[in-house]
Amino acid sequence: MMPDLGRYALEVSLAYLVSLGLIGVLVLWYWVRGRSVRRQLNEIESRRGENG
Amino acid sequence: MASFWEYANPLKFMRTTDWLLPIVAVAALVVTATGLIWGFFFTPDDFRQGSTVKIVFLHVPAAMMAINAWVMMLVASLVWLIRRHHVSALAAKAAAPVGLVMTLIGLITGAVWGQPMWGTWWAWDPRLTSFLILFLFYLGYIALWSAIDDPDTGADLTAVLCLVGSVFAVLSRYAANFWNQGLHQGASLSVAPGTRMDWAYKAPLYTCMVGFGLIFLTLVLAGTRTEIRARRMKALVTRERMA
Amino acid sequence: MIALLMRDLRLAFRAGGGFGLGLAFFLILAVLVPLGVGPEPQILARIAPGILWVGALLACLLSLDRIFALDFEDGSLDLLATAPVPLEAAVSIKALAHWLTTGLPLVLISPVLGLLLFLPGEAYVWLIVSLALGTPALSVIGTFGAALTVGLKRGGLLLSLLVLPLYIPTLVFGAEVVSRGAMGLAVDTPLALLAGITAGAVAILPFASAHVLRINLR
Amino acid sequence: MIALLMRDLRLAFRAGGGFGLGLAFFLILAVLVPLGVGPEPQILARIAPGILWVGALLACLLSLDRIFALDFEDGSLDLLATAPVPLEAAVSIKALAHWLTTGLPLVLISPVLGLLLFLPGEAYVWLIVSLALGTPALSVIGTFGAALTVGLKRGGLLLSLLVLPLYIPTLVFGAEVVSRGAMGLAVDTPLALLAGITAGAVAILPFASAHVLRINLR
Amino acid sequence: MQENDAGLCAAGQPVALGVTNIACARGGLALLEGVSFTVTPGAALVLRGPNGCGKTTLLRTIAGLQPALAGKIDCAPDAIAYAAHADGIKATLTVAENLRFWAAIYGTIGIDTALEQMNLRGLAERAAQNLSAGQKRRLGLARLMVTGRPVWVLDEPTVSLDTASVALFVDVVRQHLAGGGMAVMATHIDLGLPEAEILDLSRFKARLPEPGRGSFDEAFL
Amino acid sequence: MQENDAGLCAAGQPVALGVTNIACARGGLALLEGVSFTVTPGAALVLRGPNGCGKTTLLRTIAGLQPALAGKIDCAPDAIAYAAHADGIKATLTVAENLRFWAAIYGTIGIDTALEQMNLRGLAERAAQNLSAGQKRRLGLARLMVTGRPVWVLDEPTVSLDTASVALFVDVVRQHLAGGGMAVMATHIDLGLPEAEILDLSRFKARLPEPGRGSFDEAFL
Ligand code: HEM
Ligand SMILES: Nc1ncnc2c1ncn2[C@@H]1O[C@H](COP(=O)(O)OP(=O)(O)OP(=O)(O)O)[C@@H](O)[C@H]1O
Ligand SMILES: Nc1ncnc2c1ncn2[C@@H]1O[C@H](COP(=O)(O)OP(=O)(O)OP(=O)(O)O)[C@@H](O)[C@H]1O
Ligand SMILES: [Mg+2]
Ligand SMILES: [Mg+2]
Repeated sequence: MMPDLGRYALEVSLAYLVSLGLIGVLVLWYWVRGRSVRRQLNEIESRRGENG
Repeated sequence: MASFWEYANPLKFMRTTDWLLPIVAVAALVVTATGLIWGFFFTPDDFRQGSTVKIVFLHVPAAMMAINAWVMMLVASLVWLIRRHHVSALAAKAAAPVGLVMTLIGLITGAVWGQPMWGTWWAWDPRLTSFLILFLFYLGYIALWSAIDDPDTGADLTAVLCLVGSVFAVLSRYAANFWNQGLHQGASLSVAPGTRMDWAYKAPLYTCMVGFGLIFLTLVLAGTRTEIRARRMKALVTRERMA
Repeated sequence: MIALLMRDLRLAFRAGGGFGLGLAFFLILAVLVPLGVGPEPQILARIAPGILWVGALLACLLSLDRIFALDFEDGSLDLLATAPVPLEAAVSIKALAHWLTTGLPLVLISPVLGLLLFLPGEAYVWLIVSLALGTPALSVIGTFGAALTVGLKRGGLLLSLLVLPLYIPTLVFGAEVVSRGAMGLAVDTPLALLAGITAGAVAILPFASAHVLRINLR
Repeated sequence: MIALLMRDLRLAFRAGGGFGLGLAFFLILAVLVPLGVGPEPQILARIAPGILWVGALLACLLSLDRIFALDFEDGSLDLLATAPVPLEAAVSIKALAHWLTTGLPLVLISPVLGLLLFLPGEAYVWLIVSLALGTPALSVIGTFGAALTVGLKRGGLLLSLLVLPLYIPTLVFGAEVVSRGAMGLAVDTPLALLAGITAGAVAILPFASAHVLRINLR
Repeated sequence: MQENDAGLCAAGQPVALGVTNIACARGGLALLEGVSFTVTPGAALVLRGPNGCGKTTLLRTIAGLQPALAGKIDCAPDAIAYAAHADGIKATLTVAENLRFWAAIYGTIGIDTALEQMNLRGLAERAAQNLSAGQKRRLGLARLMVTGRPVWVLDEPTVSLDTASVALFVDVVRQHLAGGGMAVMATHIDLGLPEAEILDLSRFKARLPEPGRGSFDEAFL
Repeated sequence: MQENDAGLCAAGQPVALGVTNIACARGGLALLEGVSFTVTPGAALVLRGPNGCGKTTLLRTIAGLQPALAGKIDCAPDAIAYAAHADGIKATLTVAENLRFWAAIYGTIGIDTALEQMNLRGLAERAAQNLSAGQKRRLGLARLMVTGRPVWVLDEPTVSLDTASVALFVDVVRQHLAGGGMAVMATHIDLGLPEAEILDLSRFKARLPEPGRGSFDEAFL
């Protein structure tokens, strides 16, 4: 399946790996931060709900 | 038809993105994956560049999005300064890290591509130089946001910085042009219709460009939602303290 | 207005006020570079225009945080903002004071440093002209950066990060004037562009600076 | 002691604390120099070791005034001097915190900047080694300078002036290691000298710093 | 230069300071609301309230340094002289130079009366960094007298002053009032200025605003 | 780390603070001379005197931050906790972090009592830069309680505090004294601490030194 990248195999695969890695990290970071903020907000809102 | 400005209301924005975000996210995933797989596995090697031509499917979309992200931030900043819609300020804030990473990808893929093509990782070519400067602008913009506590002050200051910075970024581009015409591909390999690039490359390239645009959109929407929540949380905590 | 200018100058000249230190920094940089790079005259001559411009820029940069930070800390800035002086004017005066105490001395001393770096003879006049034309822009742009970061504790390095990219066009054209001068080429295009940047910055940036300053004081 | 280290690190990482900005400065310098000097790779490669070392030195220098000035202004330094921590130890800890937040990141990012300046391939390892060996000396010497100038209002530039001459041996040997490395020559002599300077500075200077600090507080 | 306005104002017909139903916030948090008062020429108002109740914030709002959340302030902004917790003194300038600078900025001339009245004559040529805490404060107060402005807005003016200096200060305020001036002061101690009206700010503590009442973060709630 | 000394000192046998015939100078100028007093465990001393008479200078001398011109101070230097005009608070750290740092430096542990007693519990997680002037001061005073040291040397501790907070502070001082501690305080206001002895420093104003009486510039006279 893997195409033959010839003598530039290293460069091309490096480019793909690094780019996808960076995008992955970015997405992960947005995801994690989004989740933690959402959790904290829910906590506060439920606390507010209890108090009235 | 409701006014576009309605989406500047956080509540309305949240409600709309509630259903919109998953759709965009899935679309981004599908389109990008299609484009990249197509580009990586099913395009022929170029007769001169060999397999390195496949880097174009990452490099060009990332470079485009890096610039577009800054333009989007500029527009959002203007909207904030003129109409003071909170969502636009937060959207600009959410876009900056995406732009930064896109710039970084452009730089890295360019460098990796440069090694086989030009025999050097880096050259002080005008386009590359101005791209590096763009990277610095992103860094400064993000650093300023994170240095300021009060959200409205932060929005105001970063918006002005974005405006002034845009002017100087354009100036820098012209300044760098001054040296030489550089090694970098000009519009000759342009993806604009009617030029030499073969459709075998153009089709997956267009797909990737759409995909990267969708990734950007997804992340900005998600980031803006997070920022809105964070802002709301701050307001609630403050309020709790008052009570 | 004149009172403000005089005060800023007087503060700069007083002990610890920092006048002449920008100069000293410039000097030291011109000494360090040959120490780091090595003593070959032809290399030094080749890089002299660039290094001198970069040095001038850094010397300016280092004194930027004085423009507002001290006034902010001791409360003078609040008082100035409520005084009968338009903030735009106060900001311009402060930029002017900065230029007089930093930029101008750099212009005057630059030929000496050119000597240290074996700058070719034809380039001296262009070095002076380009610095004289360009350093006002550095002061005005720097004032904007200082106004942006004034509320932040020790925003010094953040200030560098924000301001340096803004300095790039000035640097490129300035250094270009000198190196073209050194090679005996025509310098009018970069010189005109440099003058344009300075004029534009002086005309527009004070408004932006006053605006962000007001936001920061609020 | 650990509390002091942790506090300093925490302050550096907090918003506005300035962590990473020394890094940014280093990066920006590596961008400015080619912009000023021009894009020719062979020239840049020739001056890269020197410029990188000068850049690291300046990035260190610019963050020196944080070491004591903030603590002095808000009175913490008086309180620390009366606290049950030997001032010599407190000074060493502060130098360590400075190195961890400034020197270490510089060491780690330097290869990337080497790329921008076309540093020859053989020199990378020596760049990292020399910076790793040399930057602690920069922090310790800088702490001494910061202690000397602590009472002075915005002693920042005076500090630069005092410290730069003290930095010269470190710079010369450090840059020498890298340029010899780039040319494939033996590097052991300058490397040993560099290590010697660092060891000596770390062993002796904290006492001097604590002494001048006591004088400045009085 | 605008000294004429200020000069006129001080000499001629200073308008009263009217504050109507003002609300103010710090750090996105509403602190006070519904504060109203009027100070007529010749009158002084003392603001009181526990630490952190928002005195400084209110005074900054009146001085025009930050926008009010709601309500309105009737006073030409160039009628107000503001003195904050920080004195705005340049450590390396002498006492006289410090004062002369502010006099020039406000377009007034004499610094002699100010020096005399705040008992700074003997210190006039001393660099401000060599003053004690109380002497610095006296210099800060002397600055008010060279502004020539009718409305003094003072934040804890007597901090670190000894009894004699407080009396000196009260005299100066009395004289200012007698000349048709006005003063709004926040303080924790008893000034010995019985004619001043006292406003306790703890009554105006902001409650949780009902929805729709425009605080900064309103849009997010 | 020397926490043991301090700990012992606080718990066990604190020596009295004795000051004998001390003279102190600032900026090369002798300010006070012949100051003598003793503070025994459980006692407090209030220093009074007009602005600029040298209170701050004397307290810094006692705290060991500057040398005395003449005379001697009997007290282990590590028995003293000093609080100056400036609070030594880090603006970007929270209240609890600030306190915890000082507790660690002095090798004590609990910051809870200090928070409780200076009424800072509700502010514990607030960044110090967002405190009002009086709240900051309370934090500065809370620091004293985590030093665990027997002799408190305080320079105008109640500046910017409201009446309630002053009372709080006086309570804390009383408690410290009851535990065998000592306090020397400079202040201009009446603290409401009647049991404290009062020393007026204006009596000790330095005369021009006769030749041979060792001021800094002696060699030049
Ligand atoms: C670090 C190095 C590089 C950087 C920072 C960089 C940056 C950029 C930028 C900013 C664009 C413009 C995108 C747009 O106009 O929307 C671009 C486009 C492009 N780059 Fe690069 N580039 C680098 C290296 C390279 C190399 C080595 C090659 C190939 C040999 C290359 C080939 C291209 C191509 C073919 C385009 C599309 C040009 C067009 O159609 O306008 N780049 N790059
Ligand atoms: N960024 C912020 N976020 C939340 N609360 C804040 C912020 N900044 C200040 N505060 C709070 O707002 C209030 C500010 O009050 P202000 O400084 O006006 O008080 P004050 O009445 O002048 O008090 P003092 O008498 O102590 O000077 C304080 O309670 C403070 O804790
Ligand atoms: N460098 C100097 N040269 C001459 N005199 C000085 C110098 N520094 C300080 N002084 C004087 O020494 C005295 C210092 O007093 P100190 O600060 O100890 O006063 P204090 O009693 O604490 O006053 P306050 O109640 O105002 O705080 C002041 O009169 C001041 O003017
Ligand atoms: Mg206050
Ligand atoms: Mg005092």
